[in-house]
Amino acid sequence: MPYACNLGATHYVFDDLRALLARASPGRAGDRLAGLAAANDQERVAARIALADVPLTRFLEEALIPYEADEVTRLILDGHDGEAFAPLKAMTVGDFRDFLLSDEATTQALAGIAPGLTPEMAAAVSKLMRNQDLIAAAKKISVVTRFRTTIGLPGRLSVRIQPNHPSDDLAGIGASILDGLMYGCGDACIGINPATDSRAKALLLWERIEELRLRFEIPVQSCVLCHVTTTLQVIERGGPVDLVFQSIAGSQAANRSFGVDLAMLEEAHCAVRALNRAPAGANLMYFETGQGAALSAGAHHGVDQQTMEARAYAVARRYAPLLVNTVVGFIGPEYLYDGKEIIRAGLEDHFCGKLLGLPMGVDVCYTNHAEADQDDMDALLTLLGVAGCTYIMGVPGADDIMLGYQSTSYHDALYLRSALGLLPAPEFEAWLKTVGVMDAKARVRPSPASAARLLAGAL
Amino acid sequence: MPYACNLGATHYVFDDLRALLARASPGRAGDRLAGLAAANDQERVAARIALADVPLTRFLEEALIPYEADEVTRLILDGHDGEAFAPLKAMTVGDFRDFLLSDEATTQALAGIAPGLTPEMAAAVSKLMRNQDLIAAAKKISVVTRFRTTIGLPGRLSVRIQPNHPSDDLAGIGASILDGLMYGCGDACIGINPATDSRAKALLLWERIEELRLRFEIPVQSCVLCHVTTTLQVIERGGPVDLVFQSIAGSQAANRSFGVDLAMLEEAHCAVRALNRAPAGANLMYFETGQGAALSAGAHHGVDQQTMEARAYAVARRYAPLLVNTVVGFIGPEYLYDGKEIIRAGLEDHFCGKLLGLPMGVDVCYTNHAEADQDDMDALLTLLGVAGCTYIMGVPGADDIMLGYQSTSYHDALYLRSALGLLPAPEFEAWLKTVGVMDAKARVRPSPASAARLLAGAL
Amino acid sequence: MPRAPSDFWDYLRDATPARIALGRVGDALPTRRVLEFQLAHAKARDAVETALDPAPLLAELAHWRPILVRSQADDRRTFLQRPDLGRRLAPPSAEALAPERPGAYDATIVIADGLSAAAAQTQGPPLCKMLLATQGLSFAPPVVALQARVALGDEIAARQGARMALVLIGERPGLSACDSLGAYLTIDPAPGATSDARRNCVSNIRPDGLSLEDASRRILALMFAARALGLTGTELKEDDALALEHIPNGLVQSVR
Amino acid sequence: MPRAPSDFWDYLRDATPARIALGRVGDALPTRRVLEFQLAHAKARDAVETALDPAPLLAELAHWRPILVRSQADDRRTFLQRPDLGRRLAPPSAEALAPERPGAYDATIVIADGLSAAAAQTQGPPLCKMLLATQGLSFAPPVVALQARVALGDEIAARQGARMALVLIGERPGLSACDSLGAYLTIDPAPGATSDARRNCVSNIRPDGLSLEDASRRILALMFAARALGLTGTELKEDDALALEHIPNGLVQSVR
Ligand code: B12
Ligand code: B12
Repeated sequence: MPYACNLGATHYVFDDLRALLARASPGRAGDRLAGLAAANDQERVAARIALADVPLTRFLEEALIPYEADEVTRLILDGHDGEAFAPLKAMTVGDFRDFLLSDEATTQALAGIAPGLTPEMAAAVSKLMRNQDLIAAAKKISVVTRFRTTIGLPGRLSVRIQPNHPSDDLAGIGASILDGLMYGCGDACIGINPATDSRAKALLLWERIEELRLRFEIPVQSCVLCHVTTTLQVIERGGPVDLVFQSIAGSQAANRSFGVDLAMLEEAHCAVRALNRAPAGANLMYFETGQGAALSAGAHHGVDQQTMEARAYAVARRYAPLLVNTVVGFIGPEYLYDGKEIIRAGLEDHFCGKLLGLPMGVDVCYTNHAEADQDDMDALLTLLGVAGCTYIMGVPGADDIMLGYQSTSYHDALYLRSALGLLPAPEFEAWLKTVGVMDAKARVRPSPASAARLLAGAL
Repeated sequence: MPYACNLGATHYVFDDLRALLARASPGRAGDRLAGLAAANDQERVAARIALADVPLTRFLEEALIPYEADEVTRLILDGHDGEAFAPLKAMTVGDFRDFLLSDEATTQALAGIAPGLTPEMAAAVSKLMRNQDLIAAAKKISVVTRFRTTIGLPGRLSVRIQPNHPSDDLAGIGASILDGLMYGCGDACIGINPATDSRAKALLLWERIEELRLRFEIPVQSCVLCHVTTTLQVIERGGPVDLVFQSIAGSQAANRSFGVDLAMLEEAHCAVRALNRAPAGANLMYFETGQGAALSAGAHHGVDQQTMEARAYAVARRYAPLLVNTVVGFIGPEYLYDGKEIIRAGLEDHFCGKLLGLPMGVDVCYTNHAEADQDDMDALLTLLGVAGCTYIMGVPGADDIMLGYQSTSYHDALYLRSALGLLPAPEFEAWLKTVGVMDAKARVRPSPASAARLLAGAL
Repeated sequence: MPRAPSDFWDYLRDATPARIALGRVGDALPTRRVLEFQLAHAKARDAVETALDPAPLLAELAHWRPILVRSQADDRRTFLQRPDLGRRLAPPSAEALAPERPGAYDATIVIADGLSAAAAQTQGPPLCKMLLATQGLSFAPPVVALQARVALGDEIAARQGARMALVLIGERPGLSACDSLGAYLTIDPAPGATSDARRNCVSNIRPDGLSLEDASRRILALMFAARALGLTGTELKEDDALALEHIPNGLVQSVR
Repeated sequence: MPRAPSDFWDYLRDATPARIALGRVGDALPTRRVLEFQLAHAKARDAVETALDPAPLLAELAHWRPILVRSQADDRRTFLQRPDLGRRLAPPSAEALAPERPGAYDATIVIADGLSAAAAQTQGPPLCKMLLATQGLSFAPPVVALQARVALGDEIAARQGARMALVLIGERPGLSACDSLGAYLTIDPAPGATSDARRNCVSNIRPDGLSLEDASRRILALMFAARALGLTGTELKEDDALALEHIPNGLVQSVR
């Protein structure tokens, strides 16, 4: 169905919802690469004006990727909760933005509508929102998940320790973990990206985290971010797997390019649940997403990259994950060109993910081929803190020596927590105080004794 | 004196402190225009490494603009407070950054050193600071000023109402003021930029604000931002002048191009004090600054624009102003090219101004010839909120219909206050509650009755 | 009689073209307003890029034998990034302005694109003609200047032997007006070295701002006063200019 | 014996090249660390821009009659912004690869600049030579590819009649290593349509990461297994490859 808008003498027509959404998106490299971006600012505004008038129900009628051809579309439409959607039934996309920012959209109301939202609705409304809207609305949304720590409580910010090593050296990884703990990080999870995709190595890494966790009685959960098929093999071999990780994307074909499908994720979810390592009702999955992945795999079906990203969240929420994060600047300038595009995308992803009910974290990051630097990351990091981001990465010195990119450092986490008065997850906070890493004023100022104790344990 | 740094095989030499500071500055249009910027990133880092090792005392020895030729230099050096400087005497610029971010640099300690700092020291250290450092350090600094409202208290954010009109129409300006009051703005001041530079018109405008203030008993101060010579004439004619405004810059020649000098500012300060409109000890001046002004006037003496800007703060602080703000994106892309440069400069200016003891506000803004948009402004606005910015502008719909640029709107002020839990100045907060513009939860939600009352008064 | 609340909002809205009474959703602007703003922004950005078409200007001023000049900024990109170049005449243009003895004329009028070609295009010719028609001031042939900054007028006036430079220049486009003209008057300009403090400015000349009539009266008052007193800038106030006796009488009356 | 605290920090620092034990000022990094980081960033950015010099590579591999090809991305800027072009052979290069019957070789090795010319330049030739020297696998003439992405290997292999594409490609430069090589193995590639899930990857090949010896053993294990099983990708695990019997014996031992 075509959509149209007149601006003065110019008549803009958008062939279908896909085209309309793409043209309405703020400018970014991936959409330009895909030939989907608006030709100029006026066309972009025209698309937004037309989009503002589209009824939300339209998104239930016009699938962006055909139902028959794509299991993600089927997941979205079959899983749609009509009852939760009821309060929004009469709204256009423009109304929806107004609602989200209104006083009626309380934390509770927003939690109520989440199951009634499709990712396309979230993506659409985000395109009408300024950065401040994305922050203000996200701030109101609360998504709380649990394993050994409780993640996403108001006033809290969790951090994943990401202690990677280019040859998966156990001592090296252990040293990075200890360093991170001493900065009060780790309450989201301790998650290692292994350089090799070997289940033998993955098993060793999992055992290493388990051992540390037990030795110091740290309330934390472990993850090794190998391919889900590898993790399944580790589980089969009795590995101490807390969280199953997988990169996911917004179409069946894109997931296939990652070597996964919904059934496989389901299988993994069941397998890890069967390990019974977590309290009842705990969340057991960890997903990563990122704008551009589907396009890079040629699996975007003419849909803009931000909408594709939101569709990945529909995949994620099916498995009630403990953690989801967008690796926003990770893939590179081919998809998000510079600091400005990364900042915008980070806020969009965070907002859309939370709106859909996910515990959203953001890997605030950039690569060395992008036009970005630490100043841009400081900006995005701070904005996400204000927006109530669930968790961020903690990488030693912000430099991931294995993945070749810059993320947030342990220091960045300290900065953000103190600039905004945020605390770690409560269980982890208690632990930090017990071991003397956190002082009575809840500042991370490890006493020499505590440092010595932790470090001695490491040797 | 030359400064040097070796990076691998390359030997970098910087002829003097001016060159060193300029090359160490983050990239920006004005410095490129002036031929002062580093040629590439490596040279920039080399300059920073060399700068980090420069003792702070060096800035007392090597004037960037000759003492004999420039009254601003004389003001800086003659007014330097050696006692306040004592704790910093042994520090290099690099040490100084470390100190500023350390736990020793408490609010009190920072207040103590302010008179011992020259603007060049502030500019120098800011060049070694990331955006997050600029935020974290500024956040710790408290500068409180007073007239009818108390400005700069922790947890507060004030707003200037900027109700400009292209033909200075009194009814139009009055309508914009009322609109602003209804959004809880105005506690910094009500400040009109007149389109004409006529003292007759300025007088009328001042009387208009006075009348509104008295009618509604608003704790607010008035300002008409004409040239100081015009304001002096209005004062002579008995106009109800609360604040004397003037644009200032960082060199004698640049101030001359603005038609002012230190003596003239002194005269104005005395004249307005003599009006006795303010409680004893109140602050009576309002200054605006902005990176690029000196260069645009050919009065930068080969000094980079950010350092020139900091020198303007030395001028400002001599007159104990109630308000100072940098119009950061106002002058245009000739000096700050895009959103990234504007964001960086805004944080630098805010930090340097506060460090030097000024009640810094920021005109978070951009022009239509710059590469920037509302998303960039949302970012800068939010970052400044976290950094503890004293006040921002409130322009109807963010669109200044007379000055031709986009600043922050009344809505933006609401956003920022609620995103960060900030309140207006206490006297103004009390007034807002009395008139029913603010509800019991301190949210700006004017009751219909209060709106009607205020508006009726306007007719 | 007290008005109903909605009337008040209407009253406010009618009182000014400023974006007041926009409404709210929570703390934010309603969607419609956000989109209006974005459209205005897109248009204003286009306005910056628009080029001045000198032909109609030259045609309209043909009677006064206008001269077309360019600054050293070759194109719009350069103009925006190199204000220094926008303040200097391109060598061929400098030559085109036959050097005259200093004081040959009281003034020269320069219509300059500045940051808004639309302002120069629409407001420039009528205002220029109103001024040129004034009795009692001698004018050099008017100049149309491309990619020009205010200070370009200094060099033009010096070359034309005009004592005063009056530059009618496109002010930067705002969201609500893309065609606002500024008039900058400078006496005895020193090319390359005139301080802005030595200029007077009459700003916001456009239908919704200062009318052409009002603007021309103010400008002329300033010009007469400037010639009489030998100064422009912060020392010359519009109020005093309008009060000065030497100014043709009808002029003053109609301003106040 | 308990160690003194400073020893602990040294221990930590020695355990990994990661930036740990950096110290703190308040919550922040000390100035020295901030500047070190910025210098590393400036260098890494330069590394991205550096071009591969094919001459020494071609010379070193002369014995195997290497072929130089380019992708459709003409220069570095284009390469960075158009990954699609980096995945397609420029027409002259396509022609230079004389079409061979499918299955003419077991594999072809492509040394590709990718995001780090330095990695291809330094790690590429020795690793390539170790692999080419392997008994039991037949190799097409090796290819040096400029402005290349991983998927460019698919088209190269297809044209060369090689069943497997092994692309040795410069991984994006990080702050601590600018010369890290990744090896991507794909069996029966479908040019323009190979899913990444159908590839195997051996990553972080460089002195501080995976040594050349270790890398070549892992890659060869994967290649033998791939040929035997007719598959690469998520279904082929390194562990299983290393355990497979068909792999020359010495190889496996030395990996585990
Ligand atoms: C960028 C990147 C990604 C991006 C790729 C998107 C893109 N368009 O570039 C994203 C985030 C999507 C990604 C996803 C995954 N990645 Co990855 N990725 C990288 C990274 C950081 C850089 C790659 C690079 O510079 N390539 C060079 C450029 C020039 O080549 P290119 O043609 O532009 O890029 C292609 C390849 O990089 C390829 N690719 C990317 N990741 C992977 C992983 C595998 C197993 C394969 C076969 C291909 C592949 O996708 C790109 C597009 O075709 C490397 C780490 C490193 N230091 O190199 C890890 C790395 C290659 N990825 C890895 C893994 C495990 C994955 C995942 C399987 C994780 C998961 N559990 O789902 C997924 C799925 C990969 C797939 N099958 O597509 C591992 C591989 C380990 C191994 N030895 O097998 C690495 C080494 C990192 C790690 N240790 O965790 N990845
Ligand atoms: C940009 C600007 C500035 C910038 C100029 C820096 C720069 N390099 O561009 C800054 C912030 C420094 C500035 C300062 C002041 N400005 Co101013 N400024 C403007 C603005 C918004 C745009 C001008 C424009 O687009 N010019 C067109 C471009 C193409 O020309 P340009 O050659 O690039 O720019 C030159 C002129 O704009 C000139 N200029 C700028 N402001 C002023 C003011 C006066 C009185 C003069 C003579 C010249 C002048 O400086 C520029 C460099 O030479 C106008 C408002 C408007 N809507 O136009 C007000 C405006 C011209 N400024 C105004 C005023 C009052 C001032 C100040 C005197 C304020 C004060 N109390 O100190 C100071 C000092 C001016 C001076 N003597 O230099 C008034 C003038 C009122 C009047 N009728 O006299 C205006 C109309 C705004 C207002 N109503 O408040 N200004």
